[in-house]
Amino acid sequence: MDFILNLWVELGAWAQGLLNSWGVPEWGVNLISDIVGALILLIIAVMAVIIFTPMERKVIARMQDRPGPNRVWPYGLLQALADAIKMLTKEDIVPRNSDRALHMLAPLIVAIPAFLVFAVLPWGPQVIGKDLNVGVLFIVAVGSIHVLAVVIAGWGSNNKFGLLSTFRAVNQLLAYEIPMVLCILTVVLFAKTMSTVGIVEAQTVPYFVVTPVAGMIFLICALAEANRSPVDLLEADSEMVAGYMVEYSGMKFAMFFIAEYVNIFAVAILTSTLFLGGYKFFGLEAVAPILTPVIVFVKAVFVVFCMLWFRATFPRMRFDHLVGFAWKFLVPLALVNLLLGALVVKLTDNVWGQAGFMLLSNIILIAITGILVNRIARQLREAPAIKRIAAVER
Amino acid sequence: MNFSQVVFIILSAMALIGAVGVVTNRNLFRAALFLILSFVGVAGFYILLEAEFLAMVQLLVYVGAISILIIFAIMLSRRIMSSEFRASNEQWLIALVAAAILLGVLLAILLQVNWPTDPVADIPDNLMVELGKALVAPDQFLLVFEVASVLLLVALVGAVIIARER
Amino acid sequence: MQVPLSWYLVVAAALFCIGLYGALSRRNAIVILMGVELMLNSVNINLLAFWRHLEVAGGTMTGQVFAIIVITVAAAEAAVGLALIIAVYRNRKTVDVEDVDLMKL
Amino acid sequence: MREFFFNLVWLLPLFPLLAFGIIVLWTNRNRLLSTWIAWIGIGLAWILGWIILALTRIDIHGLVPPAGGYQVWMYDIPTGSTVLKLGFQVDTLTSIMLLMVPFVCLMIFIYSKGYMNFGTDQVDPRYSRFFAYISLFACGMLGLVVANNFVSLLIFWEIMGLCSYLLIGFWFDKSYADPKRITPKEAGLKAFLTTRIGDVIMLAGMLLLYSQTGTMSFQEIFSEESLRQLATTYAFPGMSWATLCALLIFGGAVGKSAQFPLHVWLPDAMEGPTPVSALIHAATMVSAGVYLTARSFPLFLAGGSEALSVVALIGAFTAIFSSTIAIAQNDIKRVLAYSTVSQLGYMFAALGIGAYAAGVFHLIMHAFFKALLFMGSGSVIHGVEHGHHHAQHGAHGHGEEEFDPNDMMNMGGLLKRMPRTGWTFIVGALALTGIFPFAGFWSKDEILAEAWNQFIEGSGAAIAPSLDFVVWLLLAIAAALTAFYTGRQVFLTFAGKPRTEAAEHAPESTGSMTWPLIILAVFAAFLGLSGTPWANQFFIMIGEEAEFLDYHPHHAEFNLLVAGISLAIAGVGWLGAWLIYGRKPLTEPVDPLEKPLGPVYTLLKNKYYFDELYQLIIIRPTLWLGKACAKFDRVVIDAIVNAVGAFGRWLASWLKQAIDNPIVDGAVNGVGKVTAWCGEFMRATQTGQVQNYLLVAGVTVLLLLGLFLWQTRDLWSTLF
Repeated sequence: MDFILNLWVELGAWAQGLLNSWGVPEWGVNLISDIVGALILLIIAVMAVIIFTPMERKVIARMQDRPGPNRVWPYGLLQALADAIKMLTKEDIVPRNSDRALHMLAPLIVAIPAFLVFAVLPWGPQVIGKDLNVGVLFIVAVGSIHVLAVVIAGWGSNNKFGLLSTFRAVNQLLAYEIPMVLCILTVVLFAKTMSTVGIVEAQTVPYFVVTPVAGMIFLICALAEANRSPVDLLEADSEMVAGYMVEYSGMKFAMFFIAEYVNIFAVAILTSTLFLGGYKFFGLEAVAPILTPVIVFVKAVFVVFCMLWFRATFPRMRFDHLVGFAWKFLVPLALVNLLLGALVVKLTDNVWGQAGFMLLSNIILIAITGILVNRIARQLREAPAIKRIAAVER
Repeated sequence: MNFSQVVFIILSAMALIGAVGVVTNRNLFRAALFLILSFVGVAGFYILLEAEFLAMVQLLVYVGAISILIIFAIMLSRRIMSSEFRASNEQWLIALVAAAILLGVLLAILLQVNWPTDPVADIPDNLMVELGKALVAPDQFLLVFEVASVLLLVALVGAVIIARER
Repeated sequence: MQVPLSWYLVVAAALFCIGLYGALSRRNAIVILMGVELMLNSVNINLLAFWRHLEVAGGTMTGQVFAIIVITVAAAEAAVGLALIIAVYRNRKTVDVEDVDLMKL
Repeated sequence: MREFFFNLVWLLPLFPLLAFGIIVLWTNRNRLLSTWIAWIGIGLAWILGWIILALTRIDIHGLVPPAGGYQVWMYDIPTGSTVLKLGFQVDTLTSIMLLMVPFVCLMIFIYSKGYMNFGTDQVDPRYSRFFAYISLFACGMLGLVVANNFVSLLIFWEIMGLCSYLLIGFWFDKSYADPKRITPKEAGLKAFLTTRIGDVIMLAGMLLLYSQTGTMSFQEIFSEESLRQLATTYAFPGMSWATLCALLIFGGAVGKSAQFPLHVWLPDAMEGPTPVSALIHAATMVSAGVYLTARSFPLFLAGGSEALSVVALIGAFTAIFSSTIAIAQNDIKRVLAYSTVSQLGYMFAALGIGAYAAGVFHLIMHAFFKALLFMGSGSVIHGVEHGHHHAQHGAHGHGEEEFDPNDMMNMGGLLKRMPRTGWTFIVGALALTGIFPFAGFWSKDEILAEAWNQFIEGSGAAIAPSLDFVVWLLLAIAAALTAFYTGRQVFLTFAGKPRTEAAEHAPESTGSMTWPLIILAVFAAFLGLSGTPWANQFFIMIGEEAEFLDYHPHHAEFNLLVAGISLAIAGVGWLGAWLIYGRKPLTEPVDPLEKPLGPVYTLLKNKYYFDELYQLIIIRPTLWLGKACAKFDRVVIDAIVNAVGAFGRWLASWLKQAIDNPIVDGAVNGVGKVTAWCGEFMRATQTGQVQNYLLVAGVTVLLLLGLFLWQTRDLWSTLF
């Protein structure tokens, strides 16, 4: 029974023991187990695509009151496979006098961060690729490579829209990275560690409850980083016809496609890890460690559902509004929140006390922010149009 | 010749090839990419040196920010990347010789001294805590820390002022 | 963890010299900037290598701290330098340092 | 609690100083604001001062000078080998002074608002400046009182001198019709220079003390052993260092307190505004001399009977001498000035005969009633001036001649016109003349009794009993004269009928002038009870200071005989005054004493011709010497100088021809050419290419590195 209950750890131990018994040297055992673990994570990540594409389509469709894909048996659940086949069978085009090497390089690079992130995302107390003591920082750092991929792609495909979306990418991704890091810092402040497992363990109260402000900002920034609608300004069809992916087709496009969904999955798991208590669920993880991956997955699905919800609800933003929003609203708010967190941590060491104070201060912060935004908005509304535009430009 | 040494050799190959690419490549964009390659190699060095924090910071700052900035600048000043652009100036040969001599001298010294091969001690497991304390302890690096932050602020403002359209 | 200290130093020296050559020989300001960044990186390698091999015994953090400071300075330098380059390009339509010699009589 | 407030003592001079700074720098445009700032500054000082006084009085243990005293060291000035420690202190003498100084200052500050015609059309153009000056003065006086060493004492002393000069000459633009009358400007100059003589002497004394003891702090100088050493070592045969220093310091006191040889400046100081006369030249500054003598009384004791006799005799002589002058003065303020001089003489005499507590007692009492008297006279003058204006407006045209509102001959019958001023003035007069039970009675009687007792017993006396008798006699006569001229003043001013229409129309002064009068009158009337022979607070607080160096003054018990004598004397004085001036008030402005006394009267009226004497024996020779020097200068020195100059010019022209043109210019031009040529040559290296410079720098570094390595080649190979 116990074996069943924390099956995953036992399995790992058993496999290593087996290898040892075969007389494989220590470093070999480590190497093999690392490789196997990496493969498993890779497969899980790729599975995400197969799970989330139908889910996205179905959910959006339901929200828009239409059936959605329903041809591919059953209920169009295998739509993803159909898409994959379609893509693989497409022709592979490289535009003339574009930088060929870069054009080829981009899809590879874009996959790297998406998959690397999984190395530190915890599925359970021991069920994790590698519990770095700088795990969160690792996630952020690796995530910043994504920008690079976009830039290379946009540059490599010799295309105006590609270049434009590259500019946009640099603007938007860098802009939204900052409030995101600030929110993660707030969480780290409370958890007193950067290791993802440590953060999960520290969450007797889910941090989304402790600091809703940080949670919301983080979610928004996560959307922007994964450039999902409504903030998918890099590939906004209506403006820049798929942006940096405009020249890509077939397998290379598939790489981008996979990377995007893996990104979403990763972001979802990250959000649940940082703010929703990760693999914890009211002590269930202690009772049945076997269930921890399920818990994480469910939470991730919930987050993804929220993202789709946003997408179905909000219209796309204008780009200057988007960047302005990041610099003029999110960054100051996140900074203030970080300061509050520091104060609260100084104030008391008791977890519940911290939670209470922080929640209180966050509510007050939200109230003040609402009032300010309301007033400014009214002023803008009452100002003559030309001044309004100027204000927006500013 | 053990595992980490193999890794080291790979990493140093990355770093050096990247660096050479930076200084030799005529295509600015590719030069920037080579720069990133070199940075990543350096980050790998840091991991080998068990300074994960620094490695991550290296990735975040250099790969994520500085290189992107450089690429941005390259794209903004695109016209200059025409292929008839002469990459090197007249003194490149002297520069090469000077750099080579410097390398020779440095290597001469390095190989003279018999450096310790193995690190003297293991890393304390509360490395981050130590680092954080060291950064803000008044008797250690508080002043440096603050000065660096002020420097960043000034650089920020200065950059904005300089690059603003008039 | 059996990489000798001297290896790091050699690689750092090489990196430094390459960066120096780049900074000295290229005409494009951006490449010069990149060369400088390379030099800074080599310095960082040295700092951390010495920290790991010689300093950790003392339990102090000087190497890491100074590496961080160097990174900070590098970031500031990149920002200002690129801003300068952009400004120069905007005014002179060139980033060739050989053309930027108004100070010469 | 106690230590807390004692440590704050340095705030006392600071408050008025801040007021001064604020007024001068910022608020001198706004009169009301300046007034309030000055009031607040001195008010705070007053509150703090009385708190300290109360705390001292509660428990005087360890606070009795010279041994005691709570020291607050502020800063050290390194002077070569020794360190000059400056600071403040609280001891009983200080706190007794704090009873008087800030309060009287406050009263006079309030009084000044009215006197300077605040809010009327004749408001003084330099109103704010006036308040700034008196605030600065208050700073000086308070600092002097709380200083614990001679250096800071001297500093504050000089600050007061400066303020005195500024304030006497406050109306420096005023000038009079008759050239003989002294103008404020000249008066200020006179006061400053006269006191300067004393100050120089005092400075010499201080320096001698420093050279002998190596310290400036009171506590160390007045310590038993240093005094013994001073008393037993001899400056030159027959005079110990103690005596010498004591006499020199007394010289300073003489100058400041306008004692006999240097008394001439004080009456002329009355040219200043009356509040100034009341504040500086009656209550506080002039008593600084007495305070200094009291402060360094142990030194005088160590100086032995020589020093003390000098003090006593000068004091007593001044007392009677100036009271005689006061008889024949018509200027109401000058009368008071001379009476001030004589009262100060009383104090010095008291100190001289070793009646230490009595002297300080009289100092405090005198401050109160003399301030009262001066302010009263000021109020009178003010009223008469206004009456004069009113009369001018009433009857146009005539009477544009020089009108002197200070002249008592122009007054009379003012008691009905200005009752408050009148009655308070009379109270002050009674206190001054020592009528029972007013303040003056107790203090003056204390002095006389001390003198008498010491004469009778002759034991434990500081000076020879015979001298004691002389002092007693002089003081007694002086008391009679005091009563006489005070009575004369009262009768001439307030009794009878107005002799001018100015006096007829004189209005009562405003509240801000009369209320301080009333308050001070209360004090002048009853404060004396604090010093009754049965429970003499002053003796309790500072009596022990005199018990020093084997000198034990026994507190003089109440002596009915002496008290009776002095009362009788005062009564005689009043009676005479009444007989001559009061019985039938004179109608025409001529003094009835003029005919009977004849030449004596003129002698007195001209102050024994002291000014003329000084003019003759000091100023004239000085001027002559100056002229002679000037002549010598013109005739001889100038010739030499011109000759030298001519030679120089000739030499210069020759040098120019011979050397400058060919050699120097050539060299300069050559240098210029060479520089220009070098510049041309070096320009080539300035390519303006950043990278060139960088390369050069790099190569240089490389070379230096190589050099360094070559030099340390054996060192770095042995590293690790």
